[in-house]
Amino acid sequence: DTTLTVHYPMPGFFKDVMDNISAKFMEENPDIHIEFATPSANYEEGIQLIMRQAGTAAMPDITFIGLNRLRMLSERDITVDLGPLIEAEGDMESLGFTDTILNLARVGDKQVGLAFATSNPIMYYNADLFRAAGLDPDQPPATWDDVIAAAARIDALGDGVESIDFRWQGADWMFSALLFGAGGTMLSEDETQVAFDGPAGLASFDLLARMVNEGGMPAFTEQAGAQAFAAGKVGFSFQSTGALRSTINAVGDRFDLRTAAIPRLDAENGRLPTGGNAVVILTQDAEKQAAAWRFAKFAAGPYGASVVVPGTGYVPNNALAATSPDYLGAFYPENPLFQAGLNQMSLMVPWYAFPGDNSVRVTNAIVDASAQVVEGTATPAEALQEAADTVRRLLPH
Amino acid sequence: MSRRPTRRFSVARAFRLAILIFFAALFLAPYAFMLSTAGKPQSEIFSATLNLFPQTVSYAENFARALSRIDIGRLLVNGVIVCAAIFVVQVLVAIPCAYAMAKLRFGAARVMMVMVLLGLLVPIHATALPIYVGFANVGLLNSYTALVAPFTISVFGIFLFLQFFRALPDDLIHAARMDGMGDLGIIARVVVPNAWPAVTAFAIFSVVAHWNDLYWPLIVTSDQAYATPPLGLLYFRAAESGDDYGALMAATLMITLPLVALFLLAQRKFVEGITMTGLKG
Amino acid sequence: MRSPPHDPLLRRESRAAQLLVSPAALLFTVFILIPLLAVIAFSLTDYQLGYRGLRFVGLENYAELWSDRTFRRSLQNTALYTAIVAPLSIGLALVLALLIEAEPIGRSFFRTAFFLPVASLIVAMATVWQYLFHPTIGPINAALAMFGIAGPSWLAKSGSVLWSLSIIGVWQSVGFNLVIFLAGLTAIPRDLYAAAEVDGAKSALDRFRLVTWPMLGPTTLFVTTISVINAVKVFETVKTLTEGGPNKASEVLLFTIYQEGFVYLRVGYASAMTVVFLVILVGLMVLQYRTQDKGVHYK
Amino acid sequence: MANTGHLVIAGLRKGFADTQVLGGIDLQVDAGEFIALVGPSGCGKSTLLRIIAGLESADSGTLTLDGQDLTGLGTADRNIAMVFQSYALYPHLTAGQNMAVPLMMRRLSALARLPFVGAMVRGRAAVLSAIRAEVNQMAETLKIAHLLARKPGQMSGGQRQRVALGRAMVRRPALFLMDEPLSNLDANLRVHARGEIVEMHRRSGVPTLYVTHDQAEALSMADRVAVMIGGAVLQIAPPREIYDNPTHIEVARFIGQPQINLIPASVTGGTIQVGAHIFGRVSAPDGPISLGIRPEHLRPAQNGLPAIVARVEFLGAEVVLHCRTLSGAVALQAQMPPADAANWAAGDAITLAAPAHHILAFAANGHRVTAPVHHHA
Amino acid sequence: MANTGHLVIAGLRKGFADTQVLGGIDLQVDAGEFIALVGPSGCGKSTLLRIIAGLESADSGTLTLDGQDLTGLGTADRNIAMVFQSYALYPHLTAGQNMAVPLMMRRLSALARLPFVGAMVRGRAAVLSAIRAEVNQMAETLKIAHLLARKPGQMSGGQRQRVALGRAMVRRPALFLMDEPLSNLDANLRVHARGEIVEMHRRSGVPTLYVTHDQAEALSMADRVAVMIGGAVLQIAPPREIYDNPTHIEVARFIGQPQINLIPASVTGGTIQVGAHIFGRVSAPDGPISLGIRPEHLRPAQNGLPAIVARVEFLGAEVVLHCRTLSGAVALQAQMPPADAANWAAGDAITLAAPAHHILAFAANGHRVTAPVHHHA
Ligand SMILES: Nc1ncnc2c1ncn2[C@@H]1O[C@H](COP(=O)(O)OP(=O)(O)OP(=O)(O)O)[C@@H](O)[C@H]1O
Ligand SMILES: Nc1ncnc2c1ncn2[C@@H]1O[C@H](COP(=O)(O)OP(=O)(O)OP(=O)(O)O)[C@@H](O)[C@H]1O
Ligand SMILES: [Mg+2]
Ligand SMILES: [Mg+2]
Repeated sequence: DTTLTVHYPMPGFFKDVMDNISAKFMEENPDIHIEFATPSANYEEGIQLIMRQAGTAAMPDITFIGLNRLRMLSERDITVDLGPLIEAEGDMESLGFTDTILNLARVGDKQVGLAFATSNPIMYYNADLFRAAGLDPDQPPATWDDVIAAAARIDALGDGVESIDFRWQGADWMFSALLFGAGGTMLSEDETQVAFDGPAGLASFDLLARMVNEGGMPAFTEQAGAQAFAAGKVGFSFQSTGALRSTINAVGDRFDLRTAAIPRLDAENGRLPTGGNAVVILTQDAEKQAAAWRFAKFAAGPYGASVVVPGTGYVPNNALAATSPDYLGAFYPENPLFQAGLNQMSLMVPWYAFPGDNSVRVTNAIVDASAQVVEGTATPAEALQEAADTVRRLLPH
Repeated sequence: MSRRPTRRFSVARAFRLAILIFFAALFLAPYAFMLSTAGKPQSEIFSATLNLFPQTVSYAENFARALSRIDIGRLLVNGVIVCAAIFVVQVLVAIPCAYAMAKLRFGAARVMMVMVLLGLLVPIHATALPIYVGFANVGLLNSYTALVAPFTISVFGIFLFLQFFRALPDDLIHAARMDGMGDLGIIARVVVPNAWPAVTAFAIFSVVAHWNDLYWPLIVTSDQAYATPPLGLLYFRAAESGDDYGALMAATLMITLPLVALFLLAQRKFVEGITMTGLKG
Repeated sequence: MRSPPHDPLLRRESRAAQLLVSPAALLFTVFILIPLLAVIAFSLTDYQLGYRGLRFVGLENYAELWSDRTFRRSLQNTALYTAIVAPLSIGLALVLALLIEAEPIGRSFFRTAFFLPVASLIVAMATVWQYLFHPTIGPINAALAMFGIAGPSWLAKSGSVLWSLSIIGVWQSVGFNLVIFLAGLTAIPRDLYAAAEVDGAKSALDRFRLVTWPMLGPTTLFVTTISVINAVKVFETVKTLTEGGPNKASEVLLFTIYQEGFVYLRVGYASAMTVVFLVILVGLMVLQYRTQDKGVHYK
Repeated sequence: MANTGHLVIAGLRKGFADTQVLGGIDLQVDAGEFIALVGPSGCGKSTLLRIIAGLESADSGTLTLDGQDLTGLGTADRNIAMVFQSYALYPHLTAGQNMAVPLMMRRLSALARLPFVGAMVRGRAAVLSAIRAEVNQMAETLKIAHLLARKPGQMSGGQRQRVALGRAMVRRPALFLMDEPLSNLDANLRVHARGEIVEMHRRSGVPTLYVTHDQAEALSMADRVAVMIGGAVLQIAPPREIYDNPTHIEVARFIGQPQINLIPASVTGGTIQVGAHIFGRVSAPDGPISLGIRPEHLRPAQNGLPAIVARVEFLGAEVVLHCRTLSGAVALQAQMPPADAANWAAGDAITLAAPAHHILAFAANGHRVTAPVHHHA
Repeated sequence: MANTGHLVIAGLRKGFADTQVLGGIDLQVDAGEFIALVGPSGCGKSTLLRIIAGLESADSGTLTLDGQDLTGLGTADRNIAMVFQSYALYPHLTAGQNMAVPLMMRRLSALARLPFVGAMVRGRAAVLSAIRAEVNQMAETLKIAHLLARKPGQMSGGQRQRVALGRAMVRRPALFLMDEPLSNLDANLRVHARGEIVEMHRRSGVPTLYVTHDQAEALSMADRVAVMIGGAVLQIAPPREIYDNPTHIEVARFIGQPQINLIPASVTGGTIQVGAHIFGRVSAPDGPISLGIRPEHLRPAQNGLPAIVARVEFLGAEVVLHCRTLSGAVALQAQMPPADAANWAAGDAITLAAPAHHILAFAANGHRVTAPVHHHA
């Protein structure tokens, strides 16, 4: 018998899902026993833990790493390259792992992991507040200008009602949503030059500033925003589809929750970042590796997806799961809130992972710049300039 | 201040009491909300109206949910094991050391004093990295040893006992010697039995500090089997993505309660201990 | 106390003492001294967690600290936080201790009420505070709204976040100071108050100035020392509530060190910060003992 | 002198929780008088002093000083100074500052006493220099001028005691209260300090109520001695009177060192019998009686009370013969110059007698039997 | 009795940091003897006792007990018991347990003393019950049987003192050391306790070295008194000898209460002159001399030293006349029974004299002038 220690982040989203998957997996593979390490609160803490424990006895056998942090692990050579295993497996496509999907967890030419849960940013809105503000909840705004106009009307309701909760805190992901949506990129093609300080970046920050100035968006901490939205006190919330299930739970029947596509500044070329994580194998023990590979395939495979999607709100990362009636075929029609994310799948591009040792700092620099914009302590141009300067210093030379 | 406080009513007294009650209410407010939230259903918590008393009393539901989501029993047991082990070893190490420093003459006394003063300034945060690296190298991560070992030396404890022992009359030690006791005998039979106030005061400090410590357990444990109360709570908080406040508060209540009870039990001795240890200056 | 080496009594005593001290000395060496030296050693390298090798870089890390805006910000924030929390928690504790001491009833109730925050799990209480501080649905702003005041976005604005954390900090540390002050007050001889009254100190303020305050000198010094050290060591609330944000407005020393060491994984650099942090603490202590020599009267 | 000081205490009662400490005290301190209040530990002496000082309030009874009713007057408003057993000097102030405190409190306004603001109050400097001058003068008188800059921690017990005295005297109160001010000094110093306090009292003329539990102190210092036992003043009289004519057996027992010999006896038809021994005659009703004889009056005599010498205690100037009556029931102490005692050793049989006028008889209720005792010896 | 106890101290020296505390002490305590060691505070009495007990080590000199050299022997191994001024009772143990401690430590093996394991050691119960019996018996002797279950905090000073005595006595040591065991008691109790300690010493026969700074205690209790001043034993002799024939002016000054009168005088050709007054004759070399006269020997006389009465101090059994010579330079105290002093009041002129054989002369170096003084009066 083999025992695998599995570590995962964000138990808020994944605890039930993981319990479910591991139970089913152990049922199908009675020779393998799954044990969970204490989950980490978020992707950053998850990767820290793995880095700290790398090479020690405490290191788990399998972990789930944020898609933008795979590069860090890979550069430090902590993970097992799945390439040979995939090769041995032969036909991955039949299991639902298309090349696009495998690509999400590939760094360079190394297959670091298998994408487990993927998400994209969507718009959540409070239909009751829409109605109160004289807006039509069935016609959600499709452009950012419309969003800001609607937000201004919701903000005018008073009585502690806020307009927008745009989840710029914590990571650069929602900034990417604006930047990619405006057709921009983080760095130049060869990854030597900063590119987010171009027009697309400026437009993104300008938009953020308009949300505050024209749309009346307040400064929220991450949790305060979520709570206020759940309390029915916020009109719009822009964040990952991954939070859908927990939002639904938190809202209960307090108000009429709706979702819609997130607008893009450039409707033509705009793309959206892929959030989520990939299952990564860490163990160097051959026997454990074999078992881990079975678990990785299972978790990232159609059954996993069929649990993850309804359990969280993530979009299916497995082609088979999305369509097969065995898995999610019947789910989407019955759960319209989940469709916003599904519909945007074609727009998903990888969450950009910065090269070098300082990638966490780089993302923090961008978050700090966003904070300055939201607080109005710097103009969008200044904030962007400062972030770009900082990032330039932090990139490997 | 000067006179023995009188029980008679006076304006000054009413004023004093009013201030005290006001501040006490302020200080207890978070607990009031904790208590009230632990009894509220989800729908009442995130409402914008200020209500201390739950409309629908849901203590049972919230406690049940908290108990089903995290293994509170395990957390409490771990907390007790870790705190007890730390405390016992700290006392076993600190008392002989403080006794020797207070009552015996030896060459290294000055060095020890400098070490104690230095040690008082070094928080675990400062030395966590190397200790972590060391523990990782010997494979001690995820063990009670890892949780306990770095705290077995309590410089603060030595300092506190030192102050206390200095106040013990030399004659008492001399009498014990004349009665035929060795140093260990003196410690066990004379010093410790008379050091209870100091031990109690130290117990409160030690247990409060380690029961509540988040930093170190967060670093050295990833196995839930060794989770201490704050880790469990942190995990629970994350697991509920900060939303299930009712259950969260119920869990918080269950984890806070033992310590509050401990303090209530020991508070008189505690204040006495502080008074007698010369901790006051 | 020089001991002539031939003195058998002193030799015996000294041997016994060394034996008794040795467990403490050993543990001190293993868990404080060696790690401390290791931190100093690390601070001279570019050691990174996750990588195996390391390189000696001399004082490079310290040089980088000098120009690190985050670190400077963190120093400023820590200083400000300490400057708010230490005096407030000492002052409030003293006032409350005097009131409790003067009041015959409810002593253990008040003592417990104010000490409770000290004994409570700060992670847990942080959750409560986060709720209390919530800008739209939190009780504090709701209460303020009743007086027609629009409450701030406590934890989310750089202008208010440090103050919010300070409120929690004061709430958390008053009880400890209070208990120590209570102990100090009980040790003041009653006769001195009687003498002060006989000498014509009519008002409570006179008696406070003539007796209480000077007699509490050593206590105040101790409380100040502990309060300052604890304020400089603020970490838990920042970690659980703000993660140093927004825009580094609540970045404090220990959090920055933690961030560098365990998040950015730059152990060498974090070690350099740690060394600076310790130097600051030692500096504060030396300062404290200087003032003690001047201002405090021991009997 | 402006301070005449005339304290009248009438019917003062005070109880704590469950015990009655003072059970109706009547006491008068006349202008210029020095009264020593003695009594065993715990009899309520300090409590009485604290009530007079206004530090404690009485349950009932009246207190007047120079005709003014003190009830309801705060401590600071009574013109009374007090010296404490612990001296209660402010440890953080120098001797000079300690002595200046009562003057500053009285002569400077609350505003002028504030740390920084005070310096700007008009006339403050003049007041301060006057105070300084008075303190210096008082220090000269008490011979502690050289100590003015020292803090209490740097002074010996005797020096502290003098500073405490100085602090009390410097403001010329209407009444002095002293609560065992010498009990923390060693024996030689104590004897010396007694003389100084008496001298100082004579010079200042301030009436003084002096509490002590040392009867030698009371006898040697006071104009009148008040003996307080069990919350009541049993006798108040000049020292010799108290010593020679105690009106109560408790007073006799408390005053005198070595203690008075108290011999249980019985009266039958006017004849006093101690055990089988016919002791003498007294005109008192039949019943038990106690005979009090001070050790220095008990002498070996041909025809006295038979006893056995148990121990000969040499004290330098005197020798005390510790004896027991033949039955062993009564211990007797006879004190005499060494020369007179040279013949006695432990185990000797002895007969002891005293001059009749030195024999005090006390009835069973403790009161003195006024009729004279006729001694057979 | 098995414990003969014969302590010989020779050439003992001890210094701390910068001060020489004991400067060569020679002292011998013979079997069954009770020696009182007196001296002013800080003269090194406690230090000497601590060295004998092995709590402190000497710089040089030898210590033997019953012929056995004590150097290098640990405190626990010396068969010596000590009673401390503070009693040093274990506050957490009852009186009975306190008294049992020294026996348990000596009679039970280390193993048998362990908390749980100990109970399983064979024979432990028997030893314990023997100890209990001995403690009870000792308690009977000291009349503290009813206190055995009380803790020190629940006892009065006198009771504690007896328990401390019991703890020291119960193990029948070869030598008793007592460091001012009575100084924490009040005067009456102290007098009483003196008798008890002497009695106990007589019964047990254990040689005792008793430290006190109270000369009355020393005189009344000891077989011999050793006066220690400035780190040296100036005289060791029976009480009367010490009192009547001090060999050194410091001994004379230290012993006797009220203190001996020391009158500075000068000798010229055998004639003693005090100021202008021709006092008497002595066969001593010319130069300054001090005349020592105890207050009880100084009496009003026709032809004595002229003086002025400054104060009449009434002490009950005696009166002390505080006088000053006409020049004011010398203070004189004369002690007499009240009857003899009845005629004197402050301000009176008086002439004082003493019997010649009670006048002690001391040379400038402090040593006694052995030649007798012939008084002119
Ligand atoms: N505040 C108080 N509460 C209760 N009892 C008190 C209080 N103050 C004094 N007593 C009691 O009153 C009695 C008299 O106390 P007081 O101090 O007046 O005695 P004293 O004659 O001064 O004794 P001593 O000679 O020991 O100083 C004692 O039995 C004491 O225990
Ligand atoms: N450990 C020590 N270090 C330095 N000096 C000491 C020490 N112990 C005692 N002394 C000094 O030695 C001298 C003698 O002290 P000791 O206690 O023997 O005096 P003592 O005769 O017992 O006095 P007392 O009658 O006050 O008890 C004192 O001056 C004291 O200050
Ligand atoms: Mg008193
Ligand atoms: Mg001594």
